[in-house]
Amino acid sequence: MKIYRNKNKQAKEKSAGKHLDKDAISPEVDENIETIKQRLGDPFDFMARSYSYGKDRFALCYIDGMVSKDDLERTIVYPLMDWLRENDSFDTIGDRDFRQHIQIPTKMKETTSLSSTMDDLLRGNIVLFVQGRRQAFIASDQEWATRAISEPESQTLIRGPREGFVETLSINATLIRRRITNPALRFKSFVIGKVTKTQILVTYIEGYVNENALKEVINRIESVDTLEVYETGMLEELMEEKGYSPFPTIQSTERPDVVCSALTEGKVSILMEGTPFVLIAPTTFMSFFQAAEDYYTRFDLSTFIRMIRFISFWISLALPATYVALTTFHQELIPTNLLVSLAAQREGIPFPALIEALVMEGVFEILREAGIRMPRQIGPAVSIVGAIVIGEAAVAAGLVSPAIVIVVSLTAIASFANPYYSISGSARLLRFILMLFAASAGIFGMIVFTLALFIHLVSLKSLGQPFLSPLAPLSVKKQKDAFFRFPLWWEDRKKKKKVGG
Amino acid sequence: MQDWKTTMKANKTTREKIVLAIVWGFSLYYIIGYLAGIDPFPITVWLKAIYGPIYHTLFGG
Amino acid sequence: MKAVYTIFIFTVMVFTLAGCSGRIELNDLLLITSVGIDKGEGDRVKLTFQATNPQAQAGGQGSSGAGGSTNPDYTFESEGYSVNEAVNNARNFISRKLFFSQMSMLVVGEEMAKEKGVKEILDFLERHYEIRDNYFFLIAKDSSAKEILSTLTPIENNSSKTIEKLINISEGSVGIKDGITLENFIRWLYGEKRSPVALGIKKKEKNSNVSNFDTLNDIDGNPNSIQLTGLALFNEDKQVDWFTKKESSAWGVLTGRSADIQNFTFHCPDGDGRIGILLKDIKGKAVPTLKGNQLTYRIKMSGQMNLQEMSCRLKLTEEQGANAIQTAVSKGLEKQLVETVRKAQKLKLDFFGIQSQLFKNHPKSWEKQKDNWEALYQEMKVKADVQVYIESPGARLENNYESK
Amino acid sequence: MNLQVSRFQFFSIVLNFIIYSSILMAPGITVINAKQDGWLSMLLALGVGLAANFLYLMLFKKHGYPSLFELMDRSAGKWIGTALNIVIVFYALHLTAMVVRNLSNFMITDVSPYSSPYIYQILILLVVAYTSYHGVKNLFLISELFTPFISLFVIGSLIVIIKHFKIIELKPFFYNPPSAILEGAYSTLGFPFIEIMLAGAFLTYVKRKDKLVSIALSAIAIGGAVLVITVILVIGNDSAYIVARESYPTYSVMRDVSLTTTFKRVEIIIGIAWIIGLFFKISTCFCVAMMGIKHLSKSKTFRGYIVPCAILVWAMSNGLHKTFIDFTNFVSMDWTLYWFTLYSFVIITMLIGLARKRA
Repeated sequence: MKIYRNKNKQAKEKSAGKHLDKDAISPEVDENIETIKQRLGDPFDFMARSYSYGKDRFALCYIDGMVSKDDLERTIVYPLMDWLRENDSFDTIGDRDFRQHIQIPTKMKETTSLSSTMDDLLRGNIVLFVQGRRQAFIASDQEWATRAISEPESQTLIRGPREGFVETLSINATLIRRRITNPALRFKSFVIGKVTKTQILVTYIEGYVNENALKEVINRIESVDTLEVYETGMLEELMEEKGYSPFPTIQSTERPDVVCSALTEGKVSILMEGTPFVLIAPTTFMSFFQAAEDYYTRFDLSTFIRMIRFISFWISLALPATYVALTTFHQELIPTNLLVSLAAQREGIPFPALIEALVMEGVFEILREAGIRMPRQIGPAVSIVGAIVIGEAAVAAGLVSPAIVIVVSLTAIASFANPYYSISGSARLLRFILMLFAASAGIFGMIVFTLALFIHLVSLKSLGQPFLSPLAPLSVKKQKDAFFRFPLWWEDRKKKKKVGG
Repeated sequence: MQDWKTTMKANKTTREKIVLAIVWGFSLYYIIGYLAGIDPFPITVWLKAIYGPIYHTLFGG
Repeated sequence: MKAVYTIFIFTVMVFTLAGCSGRIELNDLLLITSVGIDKGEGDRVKLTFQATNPQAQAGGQGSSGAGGSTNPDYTFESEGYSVNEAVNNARNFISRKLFFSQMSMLVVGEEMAKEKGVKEILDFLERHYEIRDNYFFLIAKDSSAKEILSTLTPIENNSSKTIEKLINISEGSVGIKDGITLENFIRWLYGEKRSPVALGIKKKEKNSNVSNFDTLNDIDGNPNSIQLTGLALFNEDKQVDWFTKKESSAWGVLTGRSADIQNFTFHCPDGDGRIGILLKDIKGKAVPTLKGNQLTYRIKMSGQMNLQEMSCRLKLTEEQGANAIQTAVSKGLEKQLVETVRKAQKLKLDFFGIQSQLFKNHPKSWEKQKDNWEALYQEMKVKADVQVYIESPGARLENNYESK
Repeated sequence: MNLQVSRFQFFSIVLNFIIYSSILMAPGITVINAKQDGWLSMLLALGVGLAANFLYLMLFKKHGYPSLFELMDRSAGKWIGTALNIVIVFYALHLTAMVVRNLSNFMITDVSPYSSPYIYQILILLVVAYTSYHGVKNLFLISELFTPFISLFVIGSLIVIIKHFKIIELKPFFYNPPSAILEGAYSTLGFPFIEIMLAGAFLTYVKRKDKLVSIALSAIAIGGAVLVITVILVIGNDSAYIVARESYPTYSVMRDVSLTTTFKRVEIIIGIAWIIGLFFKISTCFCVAMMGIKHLSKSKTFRGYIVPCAILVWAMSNGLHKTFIDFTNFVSMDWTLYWFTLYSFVIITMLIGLARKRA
């Protein structure tokens, strides 16, 4: 990676000197094509077709596979040929006529810079060079193989739209446009990544957006200095506050409806070419527990389910630690009958409870990772082995007690009960640290860790907005959508100007 | 607006240095005394000597 | 950033140096479910620990297989000149750490309670951090604590669990709510200057030897049973006498610790039939009043009853019949209460907290008469007024013995 | 660091400070002297404490809510002011050390006696250092966040013990001589009610200053009321005699509660609430000390002083008292007078400052 970067730098420095005069477009069509070919290193998929009519020539350049070839002839070549047939020569016509005529195909722009021509070419546009002209005409007719819009796999629901974002930026923008048909919806385009030159869109609703957050987002995007981005996850990491935190301070989603709801709340979202995951910022801790479906089902049920999510987050964070603390420090807190059966289960187990818990949690994490990475065909094999290893065999062999199996599986189930994968990842990570604290000072250690965790959380900021927002600093007004989901008719969900976050 | 990724580090003034030295000095003096098993700053004894008699005159016993 | 590293280094230090102190694994613990204390040889005390046998409790799961073939519990004996010493001696032959938190009762042998008193036991148990003060305090009647604890009882297999359930669930015929805990005992003895009482427990058949697991295969459950008896009465910390079961339940009614539901049986007002009732919600006051030199104990109670059985010649369908039963029951109860107080007076011991009630309600007049307590108590008049109403005659109104 | 604190955050800090200082010990301390009239002592202490704090806060208001340390400098002149500030810083550190000791005492007497007290002291000091490293603002934020939860814990605990409450245990009312009641009140007066004057250091940072006096006083009053109720309930549950025997009577009372046969270990709830509450108290005192040192050194941040002070607090918490008994006796006999001295000094200084202002 490093070598590559250095090489790149050298190459850039070398070419920098000659850059200015080379950027001009030559009136000779073939010369232009040659230059581009040379600069791109004569790629196999670079297509250049020249057409002559008498001494008039024009040429189309495009990258194979990024352009709709069917339309190419119909929209650009035929009209131009027709026109030439009628008018003899390009020379005889005024500029205006030419441009009007050439509007026939899809949207078109013109440029005099060769390098921007090349950028457009690489983004899947068609470049038209005309003999004797120092401009290039760029028609955008991108079409390449994309995934069809399908149900998002990371955030599924029972009731609600089934559409998810895809890897194509323009389609994603359309998905948002279709939900918010408001002239105030804004898309601001940026290009980041020195090498990848990835296009991103900052989306917000003018007049509703939290201006500070917007300013902050743009400021941070502009100051991102990186060579490559392929996924919003990378951008997220580059944009977050400094300092180390296991918690994500920028939310990501695959669902257009979630993005739209965030936009109306005054938040900013960032779309990127090549990934279905869209960033939402600023975000709060609470919003990681709010699924889109909460607003599509009845409020009482949603509130209940939201409570379940909070509880399961806590379980997935603290249950193994609680088990360790209770069984090794605070046996007096366990009811007698339970203690007797726990003690009976622990008979003959060679490991201390901490090691037992750590090993089993570790095994589970391995299984989970294997389950995600493995080829689909091996799936049943892994699940059988996993079930036998952490379920039956380990207990029967007397390696671990049945109680810890229950604890681990409850933890595992609880960690899946969250609409956002990123926040349950935090719980996964912190669980192990919490277990160490529990094993060194019992419940006291857990309390100390929890305090430290919350101090960290209250000091976290998401784009300058407090991360634990409706709770600390406390805002009674915003409580209606924090722990509870109050009925929508209680008060119109007024999206005030400064709500974001 | 650029400060979200930079840390501010100011140089210490003389006054700060003196206070810091006193704080560290007292802290180390106390902890070494404590670890060595002597009471390096017997504030409890002094306070008892001062307030004990007052308490007993107030409430007897 | 420097501070972050400092914190990190400190954390590592904490985990490595001081960490894990006070930690103990479950399989290093021996759960003590009850402790028995008897008089040992000479000056010594003999402690009996009943501990769960974790291997057996696994019940079906694990290698031991059939859950009925091993003892659910073990008892250990250990002697010493003080309780602490005896516990320490036990550490010499018990391989695990004795764990007292889950202890549910303390049983003291009658001999010990009568001759040596329980004072020195109490201090150890109270000071011990693991031991809660709210476990039951029992005196083993006519036997040693060891005998009670090493009895394999039917149904529960385990004497301490049996006793716990006897007190909590079936409440026995003694009918005392929540039993009597050590904390109650201490409070009465030291806090209120009241003569304490403790629950009594005894074997159903005195001479049966049932500490072998095989006896549980005998269908005859009686020989291994243990049963609640009347309360043990203490003077200071030494046991002096026993209440009968009737007196015990009267004590419960008088001190407001009576169970919600109690069974009573009384004689018919005329003839030799019997009335069996279920007494519910007996509530009221037993208040001592002091007028000059005359102490009066006024008992005013009211309650509901359900008729359980009746073999009197009374017609329940008529009002007189119902009234007659009510009076009979009320009078019977009154008599029972009065007799109980009389017995206490005879023993010159105040089991009802009369002194502390006097002090709390009439501190001034009590101050004057305090030194004269013994005489006052001897002369105390007892006035009982009990009203019991029939709530339900049971599922049947008429009875088989009605005089036609 | 532009510190701004909302009124509710200030309220929550004061409330936590008052309640958790002595919710576990208050019944024991008052009952030793005042027997079943312990609650009366508590009430008296609350009354006196409210009056004392009213005076203190009014003087603050008259001065226009400056920072405590600046106020000392301004009122008593540079030299005496600096001396007074050093004394205040020492008081704060001393209090921190005492509370840390109290916490570890509790852990090793009632929770796990085989463990070393050091681990509890070091762990709590680590988290306190971490808090102060993140700044006072976050202390207030986390207090705001946790207050509802731990308040629920306390209320729940109190409700649980109501069931066995017997009024007769409180009788005879007003039986004990006034001197005994006064003595009981004396012990708890310093304990939370005069110590709370340290929170005055934060007054200047509260965003909206109107009604600030009444907010602070109501926090003290509510906290005190909770303590009075606790004392009443605990005595009514366990009788004065048993309460006086215990080191942490509230915890013991909770220990004996069983809601149902399986759920009988409810004391952990009050234990957790208490540990979290004490964390707030320790952090508050520690931050006040830090702010004092920051003022003395005129630096922008106090981060450099956290580590030495934390080490000092740890050593002090172990070094000040050799034994548990010494600690308890000192707290019940000398502590209030000790704090009253500081209180009088500060009040006198503030009065002098007022007089100077007028002149």
